[in-house]
Amino acid sequence: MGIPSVPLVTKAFKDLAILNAAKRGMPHERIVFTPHPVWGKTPEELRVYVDGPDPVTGKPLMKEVVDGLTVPLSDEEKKTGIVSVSVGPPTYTDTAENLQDLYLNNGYTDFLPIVLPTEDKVNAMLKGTSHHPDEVIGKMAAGAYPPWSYTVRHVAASAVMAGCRPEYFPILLAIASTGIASLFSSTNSFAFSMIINGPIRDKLEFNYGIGALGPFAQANATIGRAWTLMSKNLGNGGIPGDTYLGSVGNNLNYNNVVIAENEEASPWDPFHVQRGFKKEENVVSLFRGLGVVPGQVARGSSVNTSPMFDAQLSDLFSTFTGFFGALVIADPLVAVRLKEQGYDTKEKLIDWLYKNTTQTVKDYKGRNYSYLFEYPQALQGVEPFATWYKLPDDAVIPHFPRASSFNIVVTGGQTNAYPQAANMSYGVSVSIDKWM
Amino acid sequence: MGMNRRKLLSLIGMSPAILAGATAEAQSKAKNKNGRSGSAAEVKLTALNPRGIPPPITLIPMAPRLATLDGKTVYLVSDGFPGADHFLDQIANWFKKNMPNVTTVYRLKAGGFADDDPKLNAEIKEKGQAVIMAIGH
Amino acid sequence: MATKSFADLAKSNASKRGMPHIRACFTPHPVWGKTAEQLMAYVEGDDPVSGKPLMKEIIDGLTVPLTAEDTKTGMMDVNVGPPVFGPDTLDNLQTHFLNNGMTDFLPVIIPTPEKVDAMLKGTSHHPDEVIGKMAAGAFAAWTYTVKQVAVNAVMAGCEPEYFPVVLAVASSGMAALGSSTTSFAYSMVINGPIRDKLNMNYTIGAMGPFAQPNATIGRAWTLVGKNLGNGGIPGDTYMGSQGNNTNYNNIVIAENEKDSPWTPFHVQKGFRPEENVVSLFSGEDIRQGHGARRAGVLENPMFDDQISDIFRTLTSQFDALVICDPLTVRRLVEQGYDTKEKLMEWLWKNTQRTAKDYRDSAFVYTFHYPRALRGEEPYATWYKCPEGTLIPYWPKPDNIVLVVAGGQTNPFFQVGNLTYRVSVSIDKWM
Amino acid sequence: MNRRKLLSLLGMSPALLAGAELGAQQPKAAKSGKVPSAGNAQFEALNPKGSPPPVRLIPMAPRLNTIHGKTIYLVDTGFMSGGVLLQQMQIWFNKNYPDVTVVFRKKAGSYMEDDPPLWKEIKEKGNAAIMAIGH
Repeated sequence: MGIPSVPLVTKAFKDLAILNAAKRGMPHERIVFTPHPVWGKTPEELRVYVDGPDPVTGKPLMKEVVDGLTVPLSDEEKKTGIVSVSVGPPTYTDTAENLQDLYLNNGYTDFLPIVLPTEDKVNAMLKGTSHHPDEVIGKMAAGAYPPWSYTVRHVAASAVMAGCRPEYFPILLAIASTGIASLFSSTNSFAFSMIINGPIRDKLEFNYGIGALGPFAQANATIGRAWTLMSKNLGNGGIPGDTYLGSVGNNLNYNNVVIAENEEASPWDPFHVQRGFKKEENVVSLFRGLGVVPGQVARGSSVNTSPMFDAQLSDLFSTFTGFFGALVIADPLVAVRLKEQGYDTKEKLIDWLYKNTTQTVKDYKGRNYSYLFEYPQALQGVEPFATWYKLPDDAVIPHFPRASSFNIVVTGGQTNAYPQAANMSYGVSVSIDKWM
Repeated sequence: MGMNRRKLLSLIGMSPAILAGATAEAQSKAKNKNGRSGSAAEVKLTALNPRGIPPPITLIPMAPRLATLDGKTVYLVSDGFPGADHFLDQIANWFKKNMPNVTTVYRLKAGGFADDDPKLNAEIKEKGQAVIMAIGH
Repeated sequence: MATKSFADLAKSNASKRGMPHIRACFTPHPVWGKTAEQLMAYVEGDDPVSGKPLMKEIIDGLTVPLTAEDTKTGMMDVNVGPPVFGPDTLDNLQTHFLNNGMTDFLPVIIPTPEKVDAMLKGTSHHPDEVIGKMAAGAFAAWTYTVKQVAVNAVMAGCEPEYFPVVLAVASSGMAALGSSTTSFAYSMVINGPIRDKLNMNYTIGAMGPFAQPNATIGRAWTLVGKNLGNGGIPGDTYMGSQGNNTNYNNIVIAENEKDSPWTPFHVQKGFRPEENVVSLFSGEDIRQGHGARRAGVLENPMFDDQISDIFRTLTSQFDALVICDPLTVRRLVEQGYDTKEKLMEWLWKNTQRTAKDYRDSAFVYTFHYPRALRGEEPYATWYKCPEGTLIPYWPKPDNIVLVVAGGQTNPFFQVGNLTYRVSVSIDKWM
Repeated sequence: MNRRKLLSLLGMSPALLAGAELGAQQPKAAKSGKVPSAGNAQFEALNPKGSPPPVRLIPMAPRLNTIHGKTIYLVDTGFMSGGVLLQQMQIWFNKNYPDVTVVFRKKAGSYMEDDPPLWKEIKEKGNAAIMAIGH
């Protein structure tokens, strides 16, 4: 901007602030730190912050602020030019045991054992696609950072490490090509999910029966895991304090909720057909949000002999934040029962859920997310938030901004009629065939 | 997170002298394991570095400092996080008490906390000489 | 006569109980939710497994004379294969473990004799000491030794220093991957100095894939459940219709005792602060608090209200495990909750619902109603009182567990519909 | 899966090596043949399995020569709508086997709990039992 300025950052973001400034070209920016948090403090308490020391340097805060704006620049601070960033040597040679420790200590893994990406293993993986190993296929930034780029061979290394077979490689390339990382940096602890559709589900022996979301098939286990390894190695994500700031963390980041749709037992169109793909196409669809919740917790979910799953799902969704979408993960038994209730298409159920999952404006305004992210949009006239914020407190409004907030997928082994639901939004669908 | 700046910069491979390989200091409890026995375990393998390609960084020179704040106008900018406004009020009070001839102007940056605000930037360039911006939670 | 989905389970259960040739027959699945007419069609129709008319099979089952096989007595050993596989290449061994259902389908460290011996150095207990019994389903508990646990700890990627924690978990006999048509979640809370000795992560990303002990100890519990408790065989000893994604790591939580003003969880359970303890939980799931309603004013959030609001969505069949970031705890202390007990009391008293909602909620009919009939309190009262009466979610404040974990980047909390089961001393297994 | 396959799975049939692998996870062809250079070193690995208890065989009760004139107990374990299914079976017996006495009983406790008084009653007054299990 050409104007001397001093960022005042709360202490918890010390490393992040220094690294971010450096990545954007100002490694010596004069950053002043305050105690953390500021949120929820009274004016008197904040006065003590201002009169007190910078908790990182120990020097008086305001002295650092004034000096930051007035002490003449050093040579370092005036430097221009381009600095390249090194990621270490192209290969490592050591015993298998020492390499496992080296990859772990370098932050290349999810801290579980990997298959070492030897030349032979990577070349075997590369046979899983017709694309050239050096083709640059995407850009990925695990948050608001300058994105890294990567080649087919880079994706192959992470795929080998995760334990994938070469036949799985096209799915990983499809995911990598979206540039979406599964370890997105925010103080929130986000969860991610992928839906797999098409004949590839059987070709690769995905599990969409009993234990569909659990550790019961190689394709489900390793493809989900590979997404986390790719986010770390290709997008520089997952470095606590630098590119990962999820305060409490999310246990779903280990496998990223891989859902192969049980198209055979479902009474409805498969998910990818709803998105405009042909039934015989192989497609992976990505989701982002907060987590997965089982349906048994919904009100009225057991006693009556003819369970009303639409009402149960609506009750479940009333506990979600409308900032993210609502993904119904229905066991085939639930889907068949819903069809018997009259929902012969996914669209009909989505329409009913959108209209019947409601909240008062007062409740809506009381939710953190709406103030931080939707109120600014309301001020700029973005609907439906602009209207919602003008309505009286007791007015009843939908819990989710649009019908498109809802999505439905069918998976499970029909041992019991339970739905699950994810507070997750649909991101993108990508053809897998393109990467064969 | 007690890393000093130099160590942090080396972390992301910034300082040409130090080979970084993004070794997150916090994670690398370099365990010296090669003492382990086992004959077949001595077989050496070569494995690929899985990292992608980080973008080069264009250095931005910092703006020249002011000789003094006396008589200057300092913009106090909040990125919108809850409590930032109260905090910047206290900064304004401090200036009023300790440097009365510094003019402070409070502004809330438009949009979400990661959005830019060209209109505000233009105003500051025109009417202000310095900026203090509050970021965090 | 079982419904079709349980065909494999019925046969294998009967075999494990001693009657491999039981004459089981099957109806279509499900029965739940079907009308009388639909169920009459089941009776008059065919057994979907054998294809023969159902009633003919039933009558034959009761009348066709027994064979010699049917009347055999005596004991029959169950074979689990040779004590050692190979010698073979690492790749072939990795494939063998995967194809024989001995892994969670992710790469394992091959348990060579050297690696297992190194792991055994992590404990003073003798390798052949039998340390527990575990049954994935409700029968046929398998037993296991320190050495057999060590094999699974190696496979999971554990270091020898983690072994006492894995032994403590295995000694509880509580199976991860327990078998039910509900897809259960599991969690372990770890307290004591061992958290720092092993470099466990209890700050930023505490519950995510950011530290070796958190990742591998949680995973070991799943491998122990599969290999030592014979669990995790879909259709046989695992029946979870949709499965639970947290079964990969089993939600390992090291409590952030340093940044917490409250007593650590193990001290609440009677252990001394310097003791190392692992506490085990099981139940439905874990969710985030973002959907909470009564958030109070944004400036100073009322986290007691928010937690109670999320409780509203839980089932009474399982208790509540609340994980608070230290910033959330600091705010709660400012609201007056200077001890965990005060907040547990407030939450228990202020999270209520009508008796009707309670009786409608899942599992209650199956598990609480029989106890109410036997006069067991508070279930007996909860079933007798009028539908509109407001009753608490759980019998007492102790059903609510509070644990502190997180890196203070923002005041968040997560809630697990998980029940505390047992605490086990880790020191005992050093 | 047929019974023989299931029994072999459990290691019940002494002849077969079990290792508890499932039909669904068909043993994939071991990746023999091209073995990576440094990877041809040979290792041994320990079997991670625990020790299953031996199984005490229970001989099945002798069959009835006929069900005509007999008393059959229909036992509902209490799962949702299980009783409705057995009531239909009762109607079927009344229509097709009028001389068979059918007694409907609900087992006490949740579906895993035992009910000794009921077993005793069936032994005394019944000749056969049909129990409904499932969802």
